[in-house]
Amino acid sequence: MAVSADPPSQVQVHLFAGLREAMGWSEQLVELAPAADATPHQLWRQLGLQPAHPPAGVRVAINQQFATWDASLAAGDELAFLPPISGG
Amino acid sequence: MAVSADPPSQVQVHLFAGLREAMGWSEQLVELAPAADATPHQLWRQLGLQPAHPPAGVRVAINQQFATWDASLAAGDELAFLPPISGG
Amino acid sequence: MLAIQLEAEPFEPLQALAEWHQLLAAELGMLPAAESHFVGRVRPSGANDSPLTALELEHYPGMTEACIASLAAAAAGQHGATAVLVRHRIGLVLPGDPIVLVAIGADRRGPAQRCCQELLEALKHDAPFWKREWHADGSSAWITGNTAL
Amino acid sequence: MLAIQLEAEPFEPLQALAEWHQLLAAELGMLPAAESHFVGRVRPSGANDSPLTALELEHYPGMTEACIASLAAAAAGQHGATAVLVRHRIGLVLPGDPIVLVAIGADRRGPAQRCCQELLEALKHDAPFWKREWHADGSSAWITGNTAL
Repeated sequence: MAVSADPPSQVQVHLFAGLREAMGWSEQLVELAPAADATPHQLWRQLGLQPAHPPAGVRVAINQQFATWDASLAAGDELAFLPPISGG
Repeated sequence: MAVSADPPSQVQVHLFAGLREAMGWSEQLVELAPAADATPHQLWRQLGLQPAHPPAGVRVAINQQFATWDASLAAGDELAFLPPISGG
Repeated sequence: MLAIQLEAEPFEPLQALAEWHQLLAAELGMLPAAESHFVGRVRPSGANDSPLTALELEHYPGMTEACIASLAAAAAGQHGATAVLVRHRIGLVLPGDPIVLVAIGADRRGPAQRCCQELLEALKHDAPFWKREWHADGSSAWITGNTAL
Repeated sequence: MLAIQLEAEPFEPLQALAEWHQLLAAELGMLPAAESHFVGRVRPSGANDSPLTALELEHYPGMTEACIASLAAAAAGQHGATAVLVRHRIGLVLPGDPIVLVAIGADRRGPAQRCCQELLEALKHDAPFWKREWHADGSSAWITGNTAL
């Protein structure tokens, strides 16, 4: 069918610092569930990231820009979960 | 007489910057009037410094410490009139 | 004028400032009337006063640089600063070694100082860096907040 | 630790900071975790936008040095700063040349920055310095206030 020839809807997910270490991986190509309205929040659950409800200090970036937890993800996006920042 | 053998009551007066230039001198040994209660304010008048009433921005130092216009001067003191400061 | 650099190796803040001065003199013809600098170095002890062997700085390649550039441009614009320099370490940094250098050039002291202060806070809170403290016994801990102001 | 110096000749702020670092490293064994610097230079034009050929700085020998030392000690004490450096020009200073360098070492960024800012304001308002602007036509004028913050 024509539909099966479509490229899979994938998102590249990055974890950093304590979150990366707790989960044991730093990046993953994740298949978006077809017809699902994918958001960072939904992917956090889909990937089984802990704790199940993302802690207040954790931020989200889509394509290397800060984004909200309910932003819409599109195929090919780069999504990152950023634990509490401590620079400078 | 014993009194005439006393050392004269002198104060060293310093002027700076615009005040020095306006008056045409930078330091002077000034004789304190005997029995006068000498103060910076009184010396400003005695020296004929201009304007007759010292402007708000001008400050006074006695022995290189900021002082008030009505502080008591003693023989040997170093008195300075400091026009508005602009350092740094 | 923004000059931003992540440093994977130890850097000398005064050397970085000297290079920045050369750049400024070449671009502006003259150094700015007011300059404010901040240098931050690794403390010898960590969050719970235990001695540190090193501080590790993780970042998000690409996003961190872009983020610093955008924070720097925003701070410069807001305060009317002429020039901004940011050098920030990544990787393992030893106690006493510089982590961050922020320098601002402006025409007046107030904007230079305020811009320097605000950009430093912005870097601490809004640029993706993560610090991990390493201890003598080989243990380590990620820091989840900033040091007190 | 106070390091204060009046400079009758041009000085290089980064060189002065390098010497200060050597002194700090020798005295404290390690450089402070937070350092805030300010450098002020002569602007190319004066109070009424006319080009300057030079700025002249007059001071009160003895009192000026003592005054800076006491302002520096007070600021350091108030903010808990570890180290203070002040270098201040006297005499004729050319456009673009440094007039003042203030550097503060402290354990935290807030005290370092606040101490640097407050000491600079104190120097501007409470240390006996007087500035005279010299113009190309040989005329000059004493400045009776500070530049805007």
